[in-house]
Parts: sequence; structure tokens; C-alpha cells
Amino acid sequence: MTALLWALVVLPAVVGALLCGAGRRADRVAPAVAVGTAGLVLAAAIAVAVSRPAVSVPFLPGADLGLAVDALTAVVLPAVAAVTLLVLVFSAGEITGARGRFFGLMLLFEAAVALTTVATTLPALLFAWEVMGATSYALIAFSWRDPDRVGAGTTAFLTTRAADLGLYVAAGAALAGGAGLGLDRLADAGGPWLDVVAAGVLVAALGKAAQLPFSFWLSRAMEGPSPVSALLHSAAMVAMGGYLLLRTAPLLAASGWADDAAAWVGALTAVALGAVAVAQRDLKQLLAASTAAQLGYVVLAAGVAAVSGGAAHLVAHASTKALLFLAAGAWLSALGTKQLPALRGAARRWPVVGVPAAVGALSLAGVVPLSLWASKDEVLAVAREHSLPLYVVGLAGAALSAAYAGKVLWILWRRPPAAAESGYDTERPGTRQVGGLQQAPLGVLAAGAAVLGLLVWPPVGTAIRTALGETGLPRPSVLEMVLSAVLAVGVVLAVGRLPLPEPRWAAGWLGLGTATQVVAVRPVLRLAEALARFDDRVLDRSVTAAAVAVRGAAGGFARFDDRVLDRAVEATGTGGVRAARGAAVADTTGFDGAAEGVAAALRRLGDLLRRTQTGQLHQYYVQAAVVLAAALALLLLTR
Amino acid sequence: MLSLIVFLPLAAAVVLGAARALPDAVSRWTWLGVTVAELALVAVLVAGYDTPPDGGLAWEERLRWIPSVGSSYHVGVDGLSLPLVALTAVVFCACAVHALKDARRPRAQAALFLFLQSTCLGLFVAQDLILFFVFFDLSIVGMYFVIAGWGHGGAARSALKFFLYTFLGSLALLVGFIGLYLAADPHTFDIPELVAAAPLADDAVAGAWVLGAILLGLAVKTPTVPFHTWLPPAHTDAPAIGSAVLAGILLKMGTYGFVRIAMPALPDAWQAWAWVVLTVGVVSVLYGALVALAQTDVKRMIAYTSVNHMGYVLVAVGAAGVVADGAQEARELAVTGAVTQMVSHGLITSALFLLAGVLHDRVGSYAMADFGGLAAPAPRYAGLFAVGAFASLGLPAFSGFVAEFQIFAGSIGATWFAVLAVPGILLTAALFLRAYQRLFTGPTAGRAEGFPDLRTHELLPVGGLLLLSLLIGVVPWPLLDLIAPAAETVVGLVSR
Amino acid sequence: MVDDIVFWGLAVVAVASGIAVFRVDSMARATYALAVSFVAVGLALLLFGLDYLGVVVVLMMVMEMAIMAIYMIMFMGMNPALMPMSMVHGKRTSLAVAGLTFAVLAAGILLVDWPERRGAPAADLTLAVGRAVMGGKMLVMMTVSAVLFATIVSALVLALPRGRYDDDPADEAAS
Amino acid sequence: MTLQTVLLVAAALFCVGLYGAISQQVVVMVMMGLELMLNGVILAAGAFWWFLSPAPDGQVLLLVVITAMTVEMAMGFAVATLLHRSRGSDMTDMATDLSR
Amino acid sequence: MHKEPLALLPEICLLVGAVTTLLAGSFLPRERQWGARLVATAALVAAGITAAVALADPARTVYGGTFAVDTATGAVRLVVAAATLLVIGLGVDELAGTRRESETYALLLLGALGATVMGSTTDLLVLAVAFLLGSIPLYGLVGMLRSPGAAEAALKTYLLGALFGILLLLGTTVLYGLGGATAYAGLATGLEGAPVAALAVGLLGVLAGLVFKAGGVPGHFWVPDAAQAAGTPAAAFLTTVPKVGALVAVFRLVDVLPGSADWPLLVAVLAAVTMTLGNLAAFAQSDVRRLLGWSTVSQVGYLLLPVAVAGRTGEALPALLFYLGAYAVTNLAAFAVVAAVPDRRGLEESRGLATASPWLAGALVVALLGLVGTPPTAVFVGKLTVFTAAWDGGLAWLVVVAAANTVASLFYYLRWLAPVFRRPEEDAGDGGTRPFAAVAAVLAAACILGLGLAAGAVLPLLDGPLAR
Repeated sequence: MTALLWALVVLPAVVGALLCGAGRRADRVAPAVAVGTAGLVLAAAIAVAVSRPAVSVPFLPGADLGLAVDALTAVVLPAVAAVTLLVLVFSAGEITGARGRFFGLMLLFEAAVALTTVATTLPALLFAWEVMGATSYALIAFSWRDPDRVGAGTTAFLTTRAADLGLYVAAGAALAGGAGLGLDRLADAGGPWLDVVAAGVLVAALGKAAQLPFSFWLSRAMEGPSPVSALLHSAAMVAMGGYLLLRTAPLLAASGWADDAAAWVGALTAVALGAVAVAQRDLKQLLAASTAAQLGYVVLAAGVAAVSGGAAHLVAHASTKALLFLAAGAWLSALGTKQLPALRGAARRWPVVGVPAAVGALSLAGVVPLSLWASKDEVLAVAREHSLPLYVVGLAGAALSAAYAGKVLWILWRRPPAAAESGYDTERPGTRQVGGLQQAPLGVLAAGAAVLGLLVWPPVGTAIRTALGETGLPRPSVLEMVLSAVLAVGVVLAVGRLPLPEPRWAAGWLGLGTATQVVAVRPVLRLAEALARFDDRVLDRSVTAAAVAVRGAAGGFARFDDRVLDRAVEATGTGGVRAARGAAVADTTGFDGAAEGVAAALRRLGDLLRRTQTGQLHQYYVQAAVVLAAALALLLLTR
Repeated sequence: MLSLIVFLPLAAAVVLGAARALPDAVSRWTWLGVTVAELALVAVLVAGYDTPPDGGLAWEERLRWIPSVGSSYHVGVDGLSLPLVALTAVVFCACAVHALKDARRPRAQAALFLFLQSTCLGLFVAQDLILFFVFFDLSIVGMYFVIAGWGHGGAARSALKFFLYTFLGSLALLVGFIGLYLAADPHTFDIPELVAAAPLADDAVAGAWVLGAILLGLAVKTPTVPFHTWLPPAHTDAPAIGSAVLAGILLKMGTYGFVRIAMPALPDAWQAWAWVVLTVGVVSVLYGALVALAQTDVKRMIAYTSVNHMGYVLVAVGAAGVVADGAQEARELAVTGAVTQMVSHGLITSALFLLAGVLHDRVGSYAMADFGGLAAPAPRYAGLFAVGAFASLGLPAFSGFVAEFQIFAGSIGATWFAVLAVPGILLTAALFLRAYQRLFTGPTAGRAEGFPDLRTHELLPVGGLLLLSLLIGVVPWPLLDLIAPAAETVVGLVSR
Repeated sequence: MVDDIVFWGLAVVAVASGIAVFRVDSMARATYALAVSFVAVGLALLLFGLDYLGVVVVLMMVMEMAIMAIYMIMFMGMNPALMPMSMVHGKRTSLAVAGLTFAVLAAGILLVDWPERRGAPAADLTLAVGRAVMGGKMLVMMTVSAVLFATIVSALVLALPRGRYDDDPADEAAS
Repeated sequence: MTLQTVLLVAAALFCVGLYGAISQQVVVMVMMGLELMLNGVILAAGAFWWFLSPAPDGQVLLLVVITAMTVEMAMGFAVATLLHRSRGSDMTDMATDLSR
Repeated sequence: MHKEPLALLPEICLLVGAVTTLLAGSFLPRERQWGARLVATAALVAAGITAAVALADPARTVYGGTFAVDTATGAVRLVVAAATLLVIGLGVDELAGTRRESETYALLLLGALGATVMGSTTDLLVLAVAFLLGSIPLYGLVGMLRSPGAAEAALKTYLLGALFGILLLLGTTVLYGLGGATAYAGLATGLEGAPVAALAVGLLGVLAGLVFKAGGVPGHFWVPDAAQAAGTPAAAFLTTVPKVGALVAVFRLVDVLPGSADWPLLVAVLAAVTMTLGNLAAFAQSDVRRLLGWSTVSQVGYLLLPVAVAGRTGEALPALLFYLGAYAVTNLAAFAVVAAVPDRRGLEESRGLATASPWLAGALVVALLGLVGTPPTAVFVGKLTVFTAAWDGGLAWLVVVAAANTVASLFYYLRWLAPVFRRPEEDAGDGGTRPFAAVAAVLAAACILGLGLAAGAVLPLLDGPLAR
């Protein structure tokens, strides 16, 4: 069975790497190979979910690469594998160019996700974690001729990596705290180190899960192809942020503050990003914001230690959101737009897409009896037990999700306007058709979106809770479930009647991206430029100046000197201009001035020394006499 | 065996240097042949290596050389040096392949690089300070001629700067060595004996001065802020293979000196001054990355990332000197990471420099502004560069991650101060992505149009180097098994 | 007492003629003044019982000065009596250096606590010097002989424009 | 006539010679200055011999000084001749091509 | 009275060789003076062999304690003989068939004799005479070319030599007066308790004379001039051989002085000033021989390091002797290259030498990097031992100064090397190379490397007691 566990990771990694390396030569076979591989991975995932193997190999000294399947993994892993398979099938119909690269990267990504889910040690986790980030970059920037998309990939990668620094720090702190690098033992870290570990893990997870304040990267990530959004930015990578917190829930609890922090960040994200989603006019943007909001519940679940509920929500959301993204992708390729106003009535035009999408939207809205309704209530029940305000905020988030899901639903199913065609083809020329490969996965995913609520109901839910050891947790009361169901249905219906507000702060993703630009990116770039100037002009020049000085000390050698002096003058000139523009180096003058002073002194000394060789004999005599007198004085004074 | 490995390239260099009438092709292939033979010999060495007990040396050879000053021809390898020896063989072999089509005085070039290879190998196996110094200085001389003879742009000036600067460092080193020699009783230059004796243990002042001299020498070579200013011009004006060797191997001489000489031979001083090393390391990490971020010249940028990457090594060895509450394991991890980083940086940066050299070979410019959308005309080039860039920014599955993870986990485990260096990996990521974006993506523009893709002799060495990095990144334990015992020994020694 | 008077007389003569060397207005006179100074010192040596050496000094210097005069006439084409000259440079510096040197030396001479005389002169000084030269200090004289040989060769090489192969006037023109 | 007085006279001779050596422009005159310095040394050597250590070494020393004087003088003439022939001048000030 | 003429066999060989060379030369026609050369060479070889044989003798003094037969003497003899041989080798092309060929050889032999006697003597009187014997042939050699420049250089060398000779005699006189003897053995006891001021004047006088021979501050003024204006073999000789004798003589002298004043400090300061002056002044030179002249001045600075710690550490003497040998061969190698390409006198004219004659360029690289002290050349080991000795003797600051100076020196050596490897200008005529000098250069370069690598075998030989 351990072989299967390995196969889970190695198979897609190797196949993916080969496809990438082969480039265009693999374009024809790539979809088939990738789908086949994903199928095998799914089979393996199911097999290991049942058999629960564990394995560990040496990796770093004192930090093995540990892989294992436990109850949590057994729930999440097959779901992710299944979604991957379905997305790949969809992609086979959607992606037309550079397929080798695309499917290779997708498989690499799958390998990374698989490793993330089964990792039991920090090195293994971080390994997969960072590869996810990198493949995400490569996939978002898949159409590299468009600078915007590459920039979006860069943003996504850098933002998540900034958060990933938390894991590096956590690793060091875990070592320092004596806990070792096993994920399950992190909570054993001693003293203040425990807080550092918890904080590190929390930051890393929040970054990946696009929670506040990192959410903005997900918005830009939507510039990638739709299957990428479906898999990476809803079902798998983003979800892994929540997954990590579920896995390390004991650590959060042990720290005494991180659990509350996670719960509140999750709840607030659910509300804030819910509002953002409501305000969006772009379908994919809306879905992206919704993803962050929904993952807020997973994070909330981790914060309140409702692991089973969180896992169920994660899986149900994966299915739902993948479905919606794929549907959006199908329309995008068919109609050439993802703007909601332009998509009015799209579901009617292609019911084969529209119906599954409707199921997904209803599930997202939390309408009875679909999956997200059940899983969300499962989480909220524990939250209420934890703190009432938390519950209220969570409920508000639920209302918002019903609002944006309703918005989508209504628009898609309204009658298309007469001039529908004029709104199409804003992004790219549409094909006006949805292929079979694109349709097939939608049905499966819709089924998932509908029934995955079973994960919280007996008997499956009970089995999972038992496996996870969550026996004493509160279950949602009937009242709560009715409340949320009524809320969802009510809001969805209301949305059909009332226009939704679209405040600018929400439409612009709370200004988080801009804020990051202003607070972090620009200052760093400024600093970098200032330092570079400092490096060129001060550090380097002081050395050069010393060289010039020593050389000047010797005088002569005109050519050399000319060149250097020329250049120094030139450099001073440009330096002056730039300094006038407000170079950030305040102490340039002092530092540089000192260097120049030393230089000048040395130069004078050198000239003086060489001037002693006058050619005048009597002056030699005098000098010799003076030196000897000095020597005599030295001898007599130091005895 | 070691002597054969060290002096075979030298012998070949002498033959090539003397044989004036040799056709160019013959000298190129001879060069390649010798480097391949070296690779094979080193493979035998690695295969036959068995971690010696008690931190001893393998393949040890010792001959009388200058007994009256306590110096002998003493060579041997252990877990610290063997990886670097292997790295040297690999990088030089890659350079030989890369230069197969080089038309500029190939015979002299081959001879010079073989000579350089000898000095580099010799330095890493040297177990005697004088022997170490001899190779240290000769490598400077060799590199001077490489830059001055085959460089471009202001090569003469850059070479002179390189020589003067690093020579200053080497003399500081020599002064430090003499201090060690005189402090030992009986006087000796033998490294294992000095390590065993740990002279200057009870003389804090003298220890500080000697360590200061040695640190200065090594810091110039490494280079660390603020002694790095020779590096960017040297790299910018050096030929591609020269840069590869300079960054891949020569920089390691500095960091290798830390773990081989400074730490074990001066444990007390090292402990006392570890915070300085640590601080310099942190500054180098951040400063190097930030300055690299602002560069508009690809090669300069890669050069500055070397400052950043070597900064990690400094952080690790500095943290290893913070002997506090029994974080022994963490400090060992840090030192292992430091040595891994040397190997990793050698592989990855050499590859990147070889790639950057292609730009100049084709169109004579390194300026990012001159290029755009290179991925269209040169997909293989773009792909390899992407791999190299990601490897360099510490992506898992490449050696850089293995090294940096260990360095961070270990250093932070030893002292919280090391946390300050962590943003370095974010900055490197930013700078590589920015550079990649400017060079390769977007619409094809500027001199990128009609840019010929990589040819086989360019592809093979880079691919090979990156493949090795991948191998280490995925299956690091064979390498780490080699290094870890030695790192344990070093940490044990420095904790005395 | 007599010794004292004689010494002071010689001392005055020696120093005065020494000064005169650089005060007279022709080179020939300077030569004579120098000779006088040497003779005075040579005579002073007699006061110390160094008869032999004193005489040697006097004879040598007189010879030498004669040579110098001849040299000036022969090689430099000067009329020793009639060439008035004052060719000095840096007079003030020279005076200062010389004066300061004298001050330092004099201060040293007067302030230093000179050791006691050790031993007594040999009965026959000339014999003693002969013994020394043929005995313990033989190497000195052996080396001196080499010095004389070197001087002859060297001086000839420098002074004579033509070598043995003076059949080739082109060389001289070229050099 | 004490050691000090004799030495003072010797020092005076030495310094007069030094003055000449520094101040004179004509090579032969510089040589005369040097001779005068040696003159002082001779007197000092005699004084040391007489007042401090009347060993035979002192006499040999005097011999050496006299020899040196003679030999240097001979070389001086040779050099002056050479200078005169090759540069047409016997002044040190005229021979300052080699400097710096 | 240990009159052992056999102990002076090498010196006798030199003297007899000088006389015979001159005689042979005067009977030979101008075109066939190679006979004289042969005689001179034979004399030098004989002197070398006899010196090597004498190395086995126990350390002792002969001739009434005026001449030491010990390791230092042996080393001086060997180095001087070998260096003079090399000088003849590199000068053959320039000298062959000239009017003064045999005289030149005779003067070289006499100069060499002066250097050996100077380095071996343990008596101030012999030292004074040896000073003359070392100086007088130099004047002849410098002025030999008879060019205006050579005449000027000869004049300056002579006048400075005369002044410093007088100082040497003055010092000798004072030391004799204070110590009651001129032999070192007598001085060592006689100077105990002597008044320091007088002692200082005496020492300074002698030291000044020797520093003139060595070419250090304040007696360095003649060195660059002579190196620039004299014939190449003469320049090579006078920047090499006299130093060997003079520095060992200083060493012997300082070794016997009582510790009543800080002589080592004085020597150390002189060393520091000398090396700094030499290096800074060499920076801006554009004539390679003048550059080399200044470089030899700076080298004297390094050579004074072990002298400054004479008697304080046992490593000083071997360090000095080894450095002397290393320096001699390295400096001569550089001069040999200059002699081999007489047309390339300026730095810029060295351009393209590597293309024209790669072997010479290689020799030049070895020689110049050798002068810098790059391993594995001989001077590197020399510097290493010298630095070690100085540090061991308590002069760590001087080591730092010397190291900093070494870096500075690199600059001008590289300024010479850089054009060598540049491509020659199109219209640059190739002045051709001179075969003997080229061979000498390559040979010397090989020696530099050989001596550096075989330092281990050589150094123990130099570790012997000084005879007094």
C-alpha cells in the first residue's frame, strides 16, 4: 500500500514533468495521458483512503519526509483527486494550445496537492506547499504573451510566498522549541516558541486560503484559464490553506490564541469577501471572492476545532465551486465573456451547462438540502457553542453567500436580452458551442454539489466524526438548520426582486491589492533602487576612490588617470542629478565625503613621497641627514 | 588519488600551454576529455568514500613539504570538502562543454581553465593552511587572466579590481594564518592539528584579531556586504564560463574557509564574534536581494543574488556559533544547510550564468530593456531559464530549497535573530519573477526578435547542472548523509 | 701643556683652513686649503703618538692634493689660479644642516658619559700595527688589495673613453 | 686636550665638510667636502684610540680610513671625468635628468 | 690566529677569477672575448661549488674572528655566485663584443666578492673595506655605458656612496671607541654599558652605510636612477647582489648589539618607510627598469623585517636567507625579461609581448607575481617565513603594514602585466628577442617556481647558528 501512497505523488509528478519537458511534441497526447494519470491517481487515492498507509523516508537530517493517510486525508484526498480528474476532462475540451505544458503543469500541481494532503512533517508539507505556489504561478501565467496575466501570476506567487515565510519560521521555531518537525507534534513546542509556530502556520495557511488580508491575490489569479481557476483557486490549492489549519487545529488550540484568531479571521473573511462577491459584475471575480468567503468557514471550523464539519465544507465547496468555475469557463469560451450582464440568459441557451450551474449556485446559496447548507450549519453549530458573536457573523456571511449566489442564478436564468450578441466576445472570440468533454464533468460535479451534504449526516458523517475522534462536539439543532435554510431561500428570492448594491470598496476587493502596492511593494522597490544607487555610488566608489587615490598618489600615467578622473567626474555629475531627484540615501555626502577626504590625503602623500626623488644631489644629502637625525631621535626617545 | 585528481588538470594545462601548434578542436576536446576524466575520478572518490570515524579524513595523503615552518603537503577529504570537490568537477565539465564552440584562443582558454580547476580542487582538499593559501591565491591569478583575457566591456578594469580586492583579502587571510601558526604549540600550519589544538582559546584579544583577519579575507572572497563591490563588475565583464566558475566555485572558497578553518580552529573567538557574522549574513541576505531587485542588467542581477545566497551561508555559520541552550541539533542542521547551499548555489548559479552568457553571445547585451518576449523565439532557453530561476529562488524539488530550509530551520532554531533573514527568500522570488517577466514574457520585442534558441552545447551543461540540482532537491539524503556527520563535527568543535 | 697649545693651534688651523676651502674664490686655492687642513690633522695625530700614521696622512694628502691640482688642469682645462668661482646652492639649508649636525654632535660629545680608557698603548706602535695587519687583521689588508685592484679597473673604465680596442673611433662618437 | 675637545674639533671639521658637500655645485668641490668630513673622522679615530682604547685595531682603522679616502678620491676623479666627457659639465645641478 | 686560506676558497676563486678575466680579456681580440666570459663563469661556478662544499663545515670564525664561516656565509656565497652567473647569462647578448666586456666581468666578480665578504665578515674594519670593495665596481658598472644618463647615475651613486661610506667609517670609529675592538666578538662584550647616545650614533653610521648598499631608506636615492640608466646586466646586478651582502651584514651587526636601545624598532620603522616609499613611488613609473628599481627598494623593506627581529626569534635568519635567495632569482628573472626585449622599455611597449614571445611573457608573469609574493613562487615562501618571523618577534603591526604594501605593490606589477597580454598594435614592429637573456629569463622563472616548491628542502639548510 505504501507503493500506492508513493504513486499518488510520484506518478503525476513524473508524468507532469515529462509532459512539460516534451513541450509541443506532447501536445497531441497530453490530454489523454493526463486524464489517464488523473484517473489512476483517483483510484490510488480511494485505495489509500481505505487502507490508510503511512510511510517515512529520510529527507533532511532529523526531518524525514513523512507521508500518511488519516481520516481527514481520507475525506479530502479522494475529493481532490476526483475534482482534478473532472477538471482535466473539461480541460481536454477547453484548452487548445500548448497542451503539453498545460497538462504537465496540472499534473505537477496534482502531485503537489496530493503530497500536501498526505504530508505529516513540515519539510514534506513545505515542499508541496511551495510547488503548489510555483505551479499556480505558471498556470495563471499560462498565456505568457499577455503581460497582465504574467503579472497576475507574479502577484499570486509572491503573496502566497510572503505568507509561506511563516512556515519557514515555524520550522525553525519548532526545532528551537524542541518539538521536532512532525506536524502532529508541533503543539508540543515549548515556551514562546509555540506561539511562533502557531503564528507561522496560521499566516501561511491564511495566505494560501486567500483569507484576510491576503485575499487580493485571488482576484488577479482569475486571469488564468478557467480550469485553473476551477482546480487551483477553488477546489485544491486555496482549499489546502484551510486543510492545513484543520490538520493543525490542535496546535492552534494549544497556543491559546491562534484558534480564536483563526475563527475570527475566517468569519470576518466570510462576511467581507461575501460583500465583495456581491458587488462583483464579473462572474469569475464573483466566484473568486466567494471562494475566499466560503473558505472562511473552513478556517472558522479549524479555529473552533470543528474538523469534521470543516472537512465536509471543504469537500462540498470543492465540488460546488469547481462546477461553477467550469461552467463559467464553458460560457467564456463559448460566448467570449465572463461579465455578468452579458451572460444574462446564458443558462437558458445551454441548459446542459445551465442546470448543473443552477444546482451549484443553489448549493452555494445554502439552499436546502444541498451540500453546503448542511456542512455550513455543521460548522456554525460549533461556532455558536464557542461564541455567539462568531455565530452571528457567520450567519451574516451565509446570508451574503445566498445573495451573491442568487445574483448569479437570477442573471443566468433571466431571458436573454435582444441585443445579447453585443455583450459577447469582450475577452476573446467565442466559439458559440460547448463541447461534450466540457459538458460531461459538469453533471458529475453537480451531483457532488447536491449530495455531498451526506458527509455530515449519518451514517457517513458519524463514521467520519468517530474516525476523527470528535465525539463530544455539538451538532446543529433543527432550529438552526431551519433558520439558515429560511435565510438562504429568503435572500435568494429577495435578490430576484431587489437590485443589489455594488459599493466601490467591495467591488475593488476592499482595496487590499492597492494597499499592498502602496504599503509593501512600492517601498521595497524604492528601497531596492536606493540601495542599488548606494551600492554603485558609495560603496563601490569609495573603493574606486581609494584606488584612484593610491594611483593618484603615484601621479602620472596620464591615460589611466584621465580615464578614472573622467569617470569620477561623470559619476559625480549623474550622481548630483539623481541626488537632486531625491535619492533616499541621507548620509551619502558624509560617507562619500570622508572617503574622498582620505583619498585626497593619500594622493598628496604619494606625490610628496615621489617628489623626494628630485634628481638634485644636494637635496638627497639633506634628506639623508634629516632621516638619520629622525632615526637618532627615535632611538634616543624610545629607549 | 587526491593528488591525481588535483594535478591531472594542471598537467594537462601545462601540456596544452606548451603545445603551440595544437589545432583548436584538439585543445577543446582535450579539455573536455580531461574534465570528464576528472568527473570519473571524483565519482570513484565519492563511491569509495566512507565517513571516517571521529571527524577524520578520507583519502588522506601527507608528504613533507616545508617542515621547517610546520607545513606539509597534506590533503584529504571529509563531508565538508567532498561535495565541493564533486561540484568543482561538475561545473568545470559543464564549462568545457559550453566552450566547445568558443573561437577565442581556445588552447589558452583550455589551459587556463584546467589550471583553475587544479587550484579549486586543490583548495578544497588542502588540509594545510599554506597549501590552502597557495591554491587560494593561484585561483585569483587564474581568474584574473580569465576575466582580463576573455572578458568584454571594461574587462581590464574589472579584472584589476577583482585582483586587487581579492588579493587584499588573501593577504589578510595570510596574516591570520600566520597568527594561528604562531599561536599553536608546536608551530604548525596543519589544519587538523590546529583544529585539535584550538590555539588562542585562552587569549580572547589575540583570538579576535586573528579571527578578524581571517574573516576579512574570507568575507572579501565570499563576498559579503560591504566587501562585495568587486563582484558585479567582475561578473558583468567576465565571459560566461568565467562567471560560472567564479560564482560556482571561487565564491565557495570563502564560505568553505569558514567551516574548514575559522570555526573549528578558533571556537572561542567564533563564539564571541558569531553575532557579527550573523549580522553581516543577515545584511548580506537582505541587501544583496534588494540591490539585485533594482538591477536592470541580468548578469549584474545574478551577481547580486550571489551576495544574497552567500549571505544565507553566513547566517547559518553565524548561528552555529551561538552556543546557547543546547540547540545542538538545530545548529548542526544550519551547518549542513550551509554546506548544501554551497553546492546548490554552485550548480544553480553556474547554470544561470551560462544562460546569461548566451544573451551576450547572441546580441552583445545583458540589459533587460533590450529584450522582451524571448519565450517565443527561444522556448528552450526560456524554459531552462525559468527552471534555473525557480531553482535559485529556493523552489522545493531543487537543491536550493533543501539548503535554505535547513539554514532557516537550523538558524532560527539556534537564535531568533536569524528570522530577520527570512524575507530574503521572498525578495529573491520577486526579483527573479520580475526579471523573467521582463525578459521572456509579453510581446516579442527589441533584440529578442530572431533570437536563436539554445544549441546543444549550450543546452547540455545547463541542463545537466539543473538536473543535478533537481536530483539533490528530490533525493537529498545521499548528499546530506555525506555532509551531516562533518557538520556535526564542526558544530561539536565550535562548541568547545 | 705644550701639547695643549700645539693641539689648539693645529685645531684652529685645521678648522680654519677647512672653512677656507669653501670660502676662497678658486678651486686651486681650495685645494691648498684642504691640504693644509689635512696636514694639521696629520700633525695632531703625532700628538697622540701615532707617528707613523700621522706621517702617512700628511704624505698621502699632499700627494693627493697635488694630483687634484694636476687633474683640474689636465682634464678640466682650468687655470687653477685664475678661475674665480662661487658655485653654491641651498646655502642656507646647508648651513642649517651642518650647524644642527654640529650642535647635535657637540651636545653628544659633551653630555655623553665617556667610558674609561682601557689598556695602554703598545710599546712600539708601528710594530703593533704591523703585527695587527699581518695577524688578526690580515683580512683587512687582503681585502684592501682587492679594493685597490677594483679601483684601478673601475677608474680606468670610467675615465678612459676608449678601451683597449681604440681602433674604432666610431664607438666613441656613438656613446 | 681632552677627549671632548678633540672630538669637538673633529665634529667641527666633519660639519664644515658636510656643509661643503651639500652646498657645492661642482663635483670636485663636493668631493672636497667629503674629504673634509673624512678628515674629521680621522681626527676622531685618533682621539678614540688615544683616550679610550689604544688597541692596534684603532691604528688599522686609521689605515682603512686613509685608504678609503684615497680610493674614493680616485673614483671621484674618474666619475667627474666621465661626467665631464659625456655631459660637458662638472656640476651636479646639471645632472638631474633622472628624477621621480 | 686562525689563518685558513682554504676557508676563503670561494672568495679566492672570485678574486683570482677577476684578475684572470681581466688578463685574459686584455690578450683577446675584441670578437673573442668569450674566453674572458668563460673564465668568469668558471670562477663563479668554482666559487659556488667550493661554497657548497664549505656548507658542511662547522660554524666558526677564521682570521682572528674577522670572518665567519657559517650557514649565513654559505648562503650568501651561493646566492651571490648564482645571481652573478645569472647576470652574466642575461647580459651576454648586450655585452658580447663590446669594448669593455672583460672589464665588466671583472667588475662583476669584484662586486660579488665585495658582497660575499660584506655578508660574511664579523669585523667592522673588514666590513668597511668590503663596503668599498662592493661599491667601487658598482660605480664602474653604472657608468660603463658612458651615456649621459649612465654618467649621471654613476655620479649620484658615487657621491651617495662616498657620503654613506664616510658615515660607515664614522660609525665604525665611534663603535670602536666605545667597544674597544672592531671584531663583533669583542664588541658584544665591549659595548655592554656603553653610553646609549654615542652607541646610537655609531650604530646609525654603520647602518646608514649598509642601508645604502641595500638600497633602503635613506640610502635609496641611487637605486632607481641606476636601474634606469645603467646597462641592463649592470642594473640587474646592482639591484640584487649588493643587497644580499648588506642585509646579512646588518643582521650580523644588529645581532651583537646590546639591548640598551630599541634597535629593532628603528629597523622596523626603516623597513616600513622603505617598503611604502618604494611601492608608492613605483606606481606612476612608465619605464620598466625604473619601475623595477623602485620595486627593489620596496623589497628591501620586506627584507628588513627579519632583520628587525634578529636575535628575538630563531626563524629570523633562515627567513632572511631564504627571502634573499628568492628575491635574487625573482628580480633577476624580471631583469632578464627586460634584457631579452631591449626595445620594450616603456610599459606600453610591453604590449603584445605574450603574442610575440609567450615564453618570455610567461617568465615575466612568474617573475612579477613572484615579486608580489603569489604562491607557489619562492618569494611567497620568503614572505611567509619573513612575516612569520616578524610576528613571532613581536612586530605584528609591521606584518600588517607589509601585507598592505604587498597589495599596493600588486597594482604596478599588474600595470606592467596588463599590456603584455593585450593584442599588439598592428604596426608595432617586433624588436626581436635576445636568445641568451630569454633563456636566462625562462631558467630563472623555472628556478622561482622550483625554489618555491622545494622550499621545504632548502629552508632546513639555512637554519644554522651565526658564528661570531
